[in-house]
Amino acid sequence: MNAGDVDLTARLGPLVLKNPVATASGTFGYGLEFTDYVSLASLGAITVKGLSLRPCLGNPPPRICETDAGMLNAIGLQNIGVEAFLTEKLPELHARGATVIANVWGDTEDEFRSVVERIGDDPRVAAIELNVSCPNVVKGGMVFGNDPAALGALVSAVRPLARRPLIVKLSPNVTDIVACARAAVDAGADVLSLINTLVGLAIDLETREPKIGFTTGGLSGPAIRPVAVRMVWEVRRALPGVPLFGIGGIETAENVVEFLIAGADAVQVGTASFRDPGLAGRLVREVAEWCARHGVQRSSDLVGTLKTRPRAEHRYA
Amino acid sequence: MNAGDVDLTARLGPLVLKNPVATASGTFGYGLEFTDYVSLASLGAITVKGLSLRPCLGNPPPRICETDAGMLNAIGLQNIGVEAFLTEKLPELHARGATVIANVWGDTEDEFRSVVERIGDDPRVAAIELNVSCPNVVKGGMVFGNDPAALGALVSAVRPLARRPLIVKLSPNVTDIVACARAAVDAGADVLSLINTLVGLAIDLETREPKIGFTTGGLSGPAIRPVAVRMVWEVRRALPGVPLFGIGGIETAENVVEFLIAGADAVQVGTASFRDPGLAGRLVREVAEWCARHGVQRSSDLVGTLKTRPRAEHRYA
Amino acid sequence: MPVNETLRILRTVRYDAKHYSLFLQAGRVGPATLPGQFAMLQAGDGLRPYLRRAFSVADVATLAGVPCIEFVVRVVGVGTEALGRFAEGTPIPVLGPLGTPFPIDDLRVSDRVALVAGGIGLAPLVLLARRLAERGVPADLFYGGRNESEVLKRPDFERLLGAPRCRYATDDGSLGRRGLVTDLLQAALDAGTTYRRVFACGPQAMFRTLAALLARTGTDASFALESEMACGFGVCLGCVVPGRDGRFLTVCKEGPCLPPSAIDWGAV
Amino acid sequence: MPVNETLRILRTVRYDAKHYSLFLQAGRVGPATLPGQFAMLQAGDGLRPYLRRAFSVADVATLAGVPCIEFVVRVVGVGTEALGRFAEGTPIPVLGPLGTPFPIDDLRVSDRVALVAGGIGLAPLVLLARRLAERGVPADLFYGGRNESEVLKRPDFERLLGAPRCRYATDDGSLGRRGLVTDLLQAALDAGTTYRRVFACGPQAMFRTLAALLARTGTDASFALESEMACGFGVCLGCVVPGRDGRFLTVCKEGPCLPPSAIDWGAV
Ligand SMILES: Cc1cc2nc3c(=O)[nH]c(=O)nc-3n(C[C@H](O)[C@H](O)[C@H](O)COP(=O)(O)OP(=O)(O)OC[C@H]3O[C@@H](n4cnc5c(N)ncnc54)[C@H](O)[C@@H]3O)c2cc1C
Ligand SMILES: Cc1cc2nc3c(=O)[nH]c(=O)nc-3n(C[C@H](O)[C@H](O)[C@H](O)COP(=O)(O)OP(=O)(O)OC[C@H]3O[C@@H](n4cnc5c(N)ncnc54)[C@H](O)[C@@H]3O)c2cc1C
Ligand SMILES: Cc1cc2nc3c(=O)[nH]c(=O)nc-3n(C[C@H](O)[C@H](O)[C@H](O)COP(=O)(O)O)c2cc1C
Ligand SMILES: Cc1cc2nc3c(=O)[nH]c(=O)nc-3n(C[C@H](O)[C@H](O)[C@H](O)COP(=O)(O)O)c2cc1C
Ligand code: FES
Ligand code: FES
Repeated sequence: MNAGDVDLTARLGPLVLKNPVATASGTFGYGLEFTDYVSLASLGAITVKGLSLRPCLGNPPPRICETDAGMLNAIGLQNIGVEAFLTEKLPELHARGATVIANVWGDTEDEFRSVVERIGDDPRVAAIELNVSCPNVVKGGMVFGNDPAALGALVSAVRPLARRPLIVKLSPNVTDIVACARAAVDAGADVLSLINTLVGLAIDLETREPKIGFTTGGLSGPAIRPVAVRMVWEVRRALPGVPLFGIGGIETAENVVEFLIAGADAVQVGTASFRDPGLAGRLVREVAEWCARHGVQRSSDLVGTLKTRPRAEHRYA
Repeated sequence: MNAGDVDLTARLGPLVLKNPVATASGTFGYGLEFTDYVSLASLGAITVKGLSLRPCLGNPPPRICETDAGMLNAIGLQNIGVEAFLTEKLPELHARGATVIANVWGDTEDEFRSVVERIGDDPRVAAIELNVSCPNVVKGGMVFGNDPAALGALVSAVRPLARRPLIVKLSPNVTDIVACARAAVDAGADVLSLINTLVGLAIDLETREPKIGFTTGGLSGPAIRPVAVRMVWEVRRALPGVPLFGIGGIETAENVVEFLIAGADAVQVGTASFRDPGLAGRLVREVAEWCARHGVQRSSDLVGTLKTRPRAEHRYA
Repeated sequence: MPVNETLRILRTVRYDAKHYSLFLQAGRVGPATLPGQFAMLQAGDGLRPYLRRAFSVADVATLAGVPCIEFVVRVVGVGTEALGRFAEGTPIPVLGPLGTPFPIDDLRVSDRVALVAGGIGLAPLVLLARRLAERGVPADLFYGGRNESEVLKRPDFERLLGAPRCRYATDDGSLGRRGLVTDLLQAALDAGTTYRRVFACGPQAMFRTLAALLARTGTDASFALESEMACGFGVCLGCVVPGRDGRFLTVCKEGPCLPPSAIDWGAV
Repeated sequence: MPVNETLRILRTVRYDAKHYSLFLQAGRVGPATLPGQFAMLQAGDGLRPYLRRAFSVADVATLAGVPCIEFVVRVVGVGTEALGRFAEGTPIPVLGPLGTPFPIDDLRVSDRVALVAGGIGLAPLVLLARRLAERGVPADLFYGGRNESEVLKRPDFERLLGAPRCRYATDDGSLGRRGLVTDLLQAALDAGTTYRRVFACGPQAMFRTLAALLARTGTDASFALESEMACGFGVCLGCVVPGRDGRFLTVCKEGPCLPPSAIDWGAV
């Protein structure tokens, strides 16, 4: 089989992507910064930086630091605002053939509703992704993301206004990811994205200050991949019919395949795009090659095929 | 100042250690396996493999796999049982001058109580550490560790029987680590250890099976350090009087100092002892050297000295 | 238009235990680079360092006839350590040229400018000196370092600018004047020299003093700033400095070369 | 008593793209090693690979007069890849010798033993062949590989054991018989040869076939097993195989050399 013969289509409920390799919010700018390195049209989708109703200035620096096999960030959701995005960025994204996911957030339920309303049924937006899980805000996301009831309430409030497919992006900083997933789905989410960053802290020993101005930051990169794969698998097992984006530490085609087998219908490449801005484009080809090498005709045939063994209870001597 | 002049004493409530570098349960065997590489008496403490009432056989292999900057394990708490430990291992540990922490677990509250009772007031055991957080069991630990109420009930049940200082080791797989910490302390824990492993999954793409026989495993190593440091800081801030062991991805003296600054009174070295069995002993010296270089007379002066800045709310343009 | 390419190491020249020059094939990055721009270099394919590191393009020249880019590096951590240990021929992923260069297009031979370097801040000034020399714009160098051996690439500066135009300050007085580089510039200004523009690169403390000094004299300036970077091309928003207008400026895109007047030094 | 020391690379000899021998200074590990024991090697100080990797000590000898330990390595992933790329002189942290060796103390010159190697499983058999030869115990080698070029260290085996005692099987018939190494042994047993003990190292499938074969003939045996290891010295309990008695055996401490009868092959 040739890589060209592999059907890469990824179906996530109402959202159909040409392939399962998308990019993650906050790691791909507004997409247009990447046109030198990758053809936007070749990607499954691009998710843009989290948009709020008004332009947001973000947190005072330092905002990022490297950690082992990853990084911490507390950008504070700096963005140009939904209005500027729709008028200044979206037309060119559309012209370039990009499948655009608009990641959105608010400090309050009202703000969430207003951003979603502003996008309306704009067909140039393939889907809306609610970021209920950004850990870098004082009020806002955190409150919704880590409590199934609050999360359900938020999604219920937004759902009627969302006239595009609705993705809810979950926080991994919870005891029970399945409860959060269920709350979001019961409230009307079409697709779930998991995971956002884990909350972490790193300290500058000389100043005894956090390396991140906000004190804590979101941990991303290869370090978190096993946690992300586990959560995708847990949600897939509990809610087999729910379409999922897998996110967390993806760097290689093998990583993409691992998420698909765990139960993700598609993935989003995050931090690794900083290391190599051309990565996502290359992964599309490499996933096809992996499938061809392994005789997999449709990449969607991989989804959720993890074979688990029964778990034994403790045996004593 | 010379390294020899630094006072390394670590005071954790009723538990006083000669220095803040201990070893973590499950990564240091029963201690005696390390005598070729480190003088046990030179360490702050050694924590032995989790002991149960009866010898436990553990999980079928594969039990471990490497991940980026860490590893997954699901040993299934294989151990020789508390009886064999007390009669076959403890005498030699004691003769060698080791400060011994007995990590214990049970499938039920009754089993927890019985192990703790069996240890009684044996003065050769410096402290008892309850593992309420091992994620690799079907019943048992998990249930207690991730729910503050269940955790509090367990600690309350065990506390009256514990005649040695009582440490409770917390699971990081929770939404609110402070709630768990508070429940344990309210129920009578003298000291808290944090963190145990994060639950993760890694997949063998060729077989489409989990790389770990138990499906999921506990993620340890440098990958989890930022999460551990954050949780230590959160608990320290919320419960400033509670003595803490910091655990998670410690490899260098700088890592030890980072945990101390975040709020740990002492640390436990885990997975890194597999990489280098002599590490913990070297860290004792290197922490002293770090303190000397930085004019820190007592390593305990570092504890909880993180200087945080006020967190700003979102500012909009 | 930045290029994402892999360039081989042509040579590594060590100055001392902490400093070296790294010569890479010029690739497409070299010819496209303007003074003050930088590149993101990946040191190895491992996890430590994980992210690319930012380095000013110090010079674009030839090495034994082969077109090359030069980086001058101070070892401060894993990335700068690793980059200095690679063998000749090792392929290094390079993304560049990046960022806003020093503004020099409007300068004429009748203008006189100052180059102010503190420590490793010399790096972007070599290529700047070269371009100014090519265009005949007279430039005075003020270069401060800890001691004589930490003053790097002196022959290049003196060849490009003329030795009399190069003044040095060292902490221990081992070269030039004992003291700070900003004292040197102050002295020159006090002596009545006026500069059409001051180009500077160095540590935070130097920038602060210099910003105050230049604000007083109303001298136009461009500072090549640094900050921790994850991407280098404006998408992570990690590298920002607080601007005068309350907004944050990306050092990688709006900078690294920024007028000091654009920055809120009180908030840095 | 294992030693935790750092030994320098003396030489790396490549056989083909996937196989090489790594010669380290013997240190204190070398002289202490018995056949069948292994060492844990750290490949670099980075995070990938993170844990040490286990390798049988293939031989303890001298290289240009310098005492050395030899490892024969097949490249399968990051660790084996990295170890093969280091320059001569690179210091490698080594923990060893580890584990239970092949049982040979009771063997006499009147005994005859068999060495069975599958693929990279040749590694521990070289030192074994050397010690057996030193003690005059006659040993037949049965060695199976994919093709001739994957049959490694043939000259060593033939010098130590005598060429006529060395029999080969390859998948493609390019050396010796076409087929499996277990077929070779089967043929020898069928021809009436009896062995006091069979020493074997190879892939899981070979072990399984061999275990069944030897159980049928009631032949005593010792298998040098492999499994994923985190520590190598009995503390992580990660490397276990299911034992006949329902317990789990640590491959690193109770093994790697174990009698096949101790293992529950149905549960492996
Ligand atoms: C636009 C730009 C141009 C630069 N040009 C050069 C150059 O020409 N030559 C040169 O030697 N260095 C230059 N730097 C600095 C260089 O990027 C850092 O020294 C390097 O990233 C440190 O990497 P590391 O892995 O060795 O150290 P790390 O282990 O990452 O860090 C070690 C220490 O350096 C600090 N640090 C890390 N990154 C930076 C940074 N970007 N700026 C300031 N401090 C930092 C860290 O906070 C830490 O305290 C430049 C930086 C920028 C942003
Ligand atoms: C006691 C013992 C002795 C050994 N002796 C030798 C030897 O002399 N020469 C040699 O080339 N190899 C030997 N091995 C195997 C060697 O340890 C592995 O090939 C090595 O760990 C793989 O590391 P890696 O980083 O290259 O691959 P990884 O990226 O870690 O793994 C690549 C693949 O190899 C598998 N693998 C990893 N470790 C092992 C293992 N220990 N056994 C089997 N499969 C594994 C993984 O599951 C994965 O599928 C020995 C193993 C043991 C336990
Ligand atoms: C610098 C940075 C900024 C981010 N900003 C956002 C954001 O605005 N909205 C959001 O939903 N997720 C954001 N994320 C989270 C990522 O989309 C992704 O979920 C996370 O980084 C895990 O994936 P990774 O390990 O591949 O990076 C951000 C991550 C990083 C590193
Ligand atoms: C192989 C292995 C076995 C472990 N067994 C136990 C155990 O029996 N009881 C326990 O409380 N923690 C156990 N742990 C958790 C460690 O004690 C420690 O909390 C965790 O590994 C994080 O620290 P690290 O990153 O330094 O390894 C085990 C960890 C590993 C890697
Ligand atoms: S470094 Fe990423 S925006 Fe500047
Ligand atoms: S490898 Fe750790 S016990 Fe065997």
